[in-house]
Amino acid sequence: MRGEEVIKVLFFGPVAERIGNGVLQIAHRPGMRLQDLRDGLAAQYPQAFEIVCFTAMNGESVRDMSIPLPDSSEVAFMARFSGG
Amino acid sequence: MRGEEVIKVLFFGPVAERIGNGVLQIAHRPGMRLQDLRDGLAAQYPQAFEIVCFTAMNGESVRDMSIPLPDSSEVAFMARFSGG
Amino acid sequence: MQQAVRIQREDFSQDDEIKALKAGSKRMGGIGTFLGCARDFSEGREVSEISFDAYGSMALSEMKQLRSDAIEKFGLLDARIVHRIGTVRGGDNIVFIAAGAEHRVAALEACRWMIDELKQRVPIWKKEITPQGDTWVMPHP
Amino acid sequence: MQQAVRIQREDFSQDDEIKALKAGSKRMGGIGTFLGCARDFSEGREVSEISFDAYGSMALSEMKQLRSDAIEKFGLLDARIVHRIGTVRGGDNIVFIAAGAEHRVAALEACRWMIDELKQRVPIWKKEITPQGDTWVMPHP
Repeated sequence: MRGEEVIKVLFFGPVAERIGNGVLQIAHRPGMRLQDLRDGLAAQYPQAFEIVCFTAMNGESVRDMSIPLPDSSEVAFMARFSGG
Repeated sequence: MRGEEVIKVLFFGPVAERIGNGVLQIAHRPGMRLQDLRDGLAAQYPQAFEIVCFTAMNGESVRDMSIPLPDSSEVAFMARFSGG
Repeated sequence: MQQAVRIQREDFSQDDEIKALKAGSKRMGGIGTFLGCARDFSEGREVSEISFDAYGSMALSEMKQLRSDAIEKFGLLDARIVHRIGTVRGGDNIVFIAAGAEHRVAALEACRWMIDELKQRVPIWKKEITPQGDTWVMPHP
Repeated sequence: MQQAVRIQREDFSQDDEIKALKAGSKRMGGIGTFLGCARDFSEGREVSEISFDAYGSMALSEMKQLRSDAIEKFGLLDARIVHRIGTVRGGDNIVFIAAGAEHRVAALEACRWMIDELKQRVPIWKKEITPQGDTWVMPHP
């Protein structure tokens, strides 16, 4: 199974537009934390991460970026909401 | 024409129920004021006037009971509103 | 299209009222509405029907004035007020107020203000018809 | 009857929503609603269409939680929330919120609270499509 585990990263609206994609598959590394995922992506897509305000893991809002990131997690990095 | 001039007095809802009538024709006397009309009716229908809170003359709310009452006026003595 | 302010026996449709409200402007970003309904229970008693009496001509002119005042006070794009009279049963519609504005805060605040003012200003009275007898509703000051 | 909380492309009927809201109780004396519509003008620019993107599963669960929170916080008898996605034009409906309570104050306050919270909590984004190009709306903090 090693090397098969991935994190599914979702982008929507203005962030997706700046990434140029709505979903990325990122390889999961043991001991990985949410902050590690964010740091890697923010380095690669700085313009998109400029407007990221909220993070969700498996559909739940997350504020503590130091939490461990299990494999097969679904993570979303989101801009300020503008619905309603 | 003397003696023909009347004031039309309207009652609604709980006041009409206590008066036993929705409309009374009251003879107009020269120099009559709103307060005179009210005093006369209140003496005759004390139970109804217990709950009178608002007065209107010709469809407009009136607070100053000392104003002159022209003949052919339409006056309403009303309980607290309970619409809506 | 029906008048923006009405007193009527028949029921009304919110869809029709909102359509009429929107007809005047495509700049309306927010619409607040209040719908008052007949409850089948009041102050511990079962209520089978509610009947209304109104000083019709004065009630209508007060409602028209109230609509104008709200439009001016809150900068609304439009507003509507419909009040039923006659007799209604539990669950039935009684009064409908709608306020449309560019932004939501004005629409919602105007809606709240209009129903509060309507209860103060508009000469309409309700009687609750219960199995124990009929009672005119006497609001506390 | 449709679900009390929905995200959908198609338009909705206020009459149907209010009927569904009322179905649960005849003790509902007041219903507050908020309807958000697409304006054809925003920040000085003409807007021809608005399109929405959403994190659908999270948006729906946040909206369901928001409904439960409002029912508890304001003692509502029932509440409904419908949000459209896809593309809408000027004047079209975007979001509908309804709160039903025994008395008007709770209904109106809950309605105001729900639309404010929805904008904070629910992962939906709008893009304004104008003759000068498309712009994702970036609300100020």
